[in-house]
Amino acid sequence: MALSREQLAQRVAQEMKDGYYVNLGIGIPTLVANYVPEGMEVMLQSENGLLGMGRFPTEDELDADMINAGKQTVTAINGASIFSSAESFAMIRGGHVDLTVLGAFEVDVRGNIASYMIPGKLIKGMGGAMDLVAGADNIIVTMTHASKNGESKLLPKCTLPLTGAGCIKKVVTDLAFMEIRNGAFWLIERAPGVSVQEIIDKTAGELVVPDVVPEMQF
Amino acid sequence: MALSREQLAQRVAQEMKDGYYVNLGIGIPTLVANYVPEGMEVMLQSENGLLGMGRFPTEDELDADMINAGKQTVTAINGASIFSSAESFAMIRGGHVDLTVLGAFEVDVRGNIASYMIPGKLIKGMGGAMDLVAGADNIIVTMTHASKNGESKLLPKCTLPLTGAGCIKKVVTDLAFMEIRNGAFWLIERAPGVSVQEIIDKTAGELVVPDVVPEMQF
Amino acid sequence: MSGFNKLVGSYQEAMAGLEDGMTVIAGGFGLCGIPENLISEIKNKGTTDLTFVSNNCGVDGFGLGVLLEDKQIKKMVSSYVGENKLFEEQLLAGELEVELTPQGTLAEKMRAGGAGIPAFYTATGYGTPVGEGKEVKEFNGRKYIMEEAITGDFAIVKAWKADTFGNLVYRHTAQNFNPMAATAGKITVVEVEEIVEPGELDPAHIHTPGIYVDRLILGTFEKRIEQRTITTVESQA
Amino acid sequence: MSGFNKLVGSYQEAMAGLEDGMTVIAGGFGLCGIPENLISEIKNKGTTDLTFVSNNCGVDGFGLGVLLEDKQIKKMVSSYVGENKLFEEQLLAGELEVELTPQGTLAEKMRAGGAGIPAFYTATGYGTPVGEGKEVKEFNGRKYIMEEAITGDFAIVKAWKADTFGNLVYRHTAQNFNPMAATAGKITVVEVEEIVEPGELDPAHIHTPGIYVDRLILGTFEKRIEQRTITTVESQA
Repeated sequence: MALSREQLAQRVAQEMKDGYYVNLGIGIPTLVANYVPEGMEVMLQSENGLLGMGRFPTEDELDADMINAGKQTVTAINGASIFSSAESFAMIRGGHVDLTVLGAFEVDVRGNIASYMIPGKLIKGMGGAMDLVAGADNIIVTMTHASKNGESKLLPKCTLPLTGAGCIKKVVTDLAFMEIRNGAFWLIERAPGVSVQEIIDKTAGELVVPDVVPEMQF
Repeated sequence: MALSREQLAQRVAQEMKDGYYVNLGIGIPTLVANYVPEGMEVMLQSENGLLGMGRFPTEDELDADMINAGKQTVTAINGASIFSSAESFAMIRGGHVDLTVLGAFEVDVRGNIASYMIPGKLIKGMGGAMDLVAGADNIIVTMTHASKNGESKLLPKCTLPLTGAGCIKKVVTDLAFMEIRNGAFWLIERAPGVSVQEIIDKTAGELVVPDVVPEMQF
Repeated sequence: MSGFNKLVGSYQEAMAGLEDGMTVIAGGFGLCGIPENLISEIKNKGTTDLTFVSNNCGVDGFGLGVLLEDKQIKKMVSSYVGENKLFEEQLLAGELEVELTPQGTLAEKMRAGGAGIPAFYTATGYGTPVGEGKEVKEFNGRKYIMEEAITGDFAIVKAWKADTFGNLVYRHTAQNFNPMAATAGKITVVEVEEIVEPGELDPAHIHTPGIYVDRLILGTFEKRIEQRTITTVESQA
Repeated sequence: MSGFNKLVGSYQEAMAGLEDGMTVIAGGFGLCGIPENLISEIKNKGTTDLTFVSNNCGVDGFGLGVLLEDKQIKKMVSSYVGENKLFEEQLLAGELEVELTPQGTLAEKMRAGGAGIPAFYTATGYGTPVGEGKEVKEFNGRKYIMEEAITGDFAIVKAWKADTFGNLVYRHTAQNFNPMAATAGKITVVEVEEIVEPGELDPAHIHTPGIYVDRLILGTFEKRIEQRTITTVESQA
């Protein structure tokens, strides 16, 4: 069965390591923070200018001057630092963030990602996504494997305007965990109960399937 | 009579305006701080990372962590700020310092300045001088008009490696105050008791001399 | 002798000299740390054909959004403009121009503008619509695009505390784009919540040295919250 | 679980992995804010053929100057190297290479290295020996040269206080080149005068966020003064 949003976040969280500085995008990526493995510490970077983002505030703690990149009110953990957006993106662009998790509309076999613009619909803007995908070495894209009407989001070539070129190496969808190498998606794990055939059917880009595809473990 | 070092500094100080942020180089320029006209406030920038440099410390105030760009122990005034050298040169390069005063070996009619290197002798380095002359709109060069053996330092073309190209507009020497425009030195004032002829004799680059050359007023 | 006292007496004085067609760089991220009252003053003043450089364009009825009501904005240079119906309408009607700029590139373009760096290279946007028409150069086997600096006729900034010399301290994440904006205006105008005497702020804690600040005014702020997210006692347990 | 605790137990551990031929970026200006003990450790370790990127090269017998004694430095990238006889001797004997870099350009090259900006343009050095062989580009009628970023295999940094996460605060003008150096090392090693628990430093007062710091060690410092200039009671009067 396809993963729930929570399971997706949980699988992504398994890619974290102790001591990782992590930037989580809006949506499913934000949920990843709830599934940091026991005994492991990670620190959340928010690109508006906060390293060490904490939980949402209580009513008493609520402060308009304390928000994250999603414009949500947040708190800071002990040991946090707060800085300008130029410093924040120096950190991101300079490759100091260990892991970036973000959503996408499309990903292709060359590691291209499209996530910010659907021509014809309104252009909202890329925010920090272009900097994040250009700056991070270790990026995980999370999304549904196919759109609601069944169209694959894992393509031979992205059709939408790109957020970044050749920068994506790992994709976790509701059906599978894949790596992108040598111009193909490499199937690494499948969601529990999901058949390899379903993944093949819903992957438009070239998919390399090993003899054995283990199920994700939770 | 040629100006003393103190008089030179005093004449340069007359070019300051209330509210100026000023960077003073090592040597005579440093002395300028002693002659800020009465009732006028200027703030000294030191390029290692201090805005609002104060006097030297007393024995009790002495602190190895509090130095100026000449590596001298100093204090900070009330309202000072301390920052990194990158921020300091952002300030300088970005043209936010109102006046820069520095010494030179040679200046020429194109506004070129040579101040950091005498080939054959040891190369000590340019420190912040190249950034200062490139970043400031308003630069005053202070130096003796001629070397000890009488060679003019105001040339048709600098002979030494340049610190900056086409950036000097004002020169105050022990003999004269000159502006550089249209490929010539323009004689504005002469030191008290110094003849126009002496200035002409000691200026190798083209010198434009008006009918009347007033003496400097102190 | 005014010396280094940057205080002005009114918001009119704070924005004096702003003219139609000028470029204004504004601090703030979303509705956090925005110069609310300086924006209101621009609305009152009625200046038009303005280009704004700001990460966002506020929301309908607050922040830079209020300047859309009388079509005072000709062009926005922003990374994200999706919180605003009027913006959408004017954009689709061709009444408003938008130059989408990645957030980090935007921050760096402002910093570069203030720091005398006319252009820099970044991998951000290479191979995307942002990179189109821009010079590409390879360094260590990777391709980068050249991005040029931004400066403004005015910069409008919101800080928390200032001394009268214009030394600024920002509060929490209301810092965001404000420090870079402050460096990049020909005239930098700052509104703050508290003004103290020189010497009261620790020189090591100043985020923006006063050299960047031309005019300073004391304001009161609504500080509207865009996404009010709360931990309840139950959810904490 | 080590998590974000950056503390190491010894200077040997702090500089572990430094090898002959590597590039080291060092904070400090003159003898102010220099990583004294990390430099001593490099001397003890005997690593050679090193390239140092540092505004100065210390003095005879102190700071980076001590690494000249056993000819451990192959090349210096500095803005000013005039305080050092041994340096002069080795330079004239062709035993030492020097790349003179304007002070502001040097600071910006370090920052660029840490910030993922491979190159930037500056007017500094155009038309001088520094500009020779460098790409020239015109912006708004003025000519600028392209300067490339600097990164190091190691960065060695001196801060005042740190928390165990590696968040750093510098003291007075001992800040100087240290914040940029901290961002530009593949491995950044920091020595400090005091270590506190996370939460004890105000998040808004941190000069270098811990993300840049790999190793942290508590040291004791001589803090030698290069130019001891004093106001006496008489001169004050």
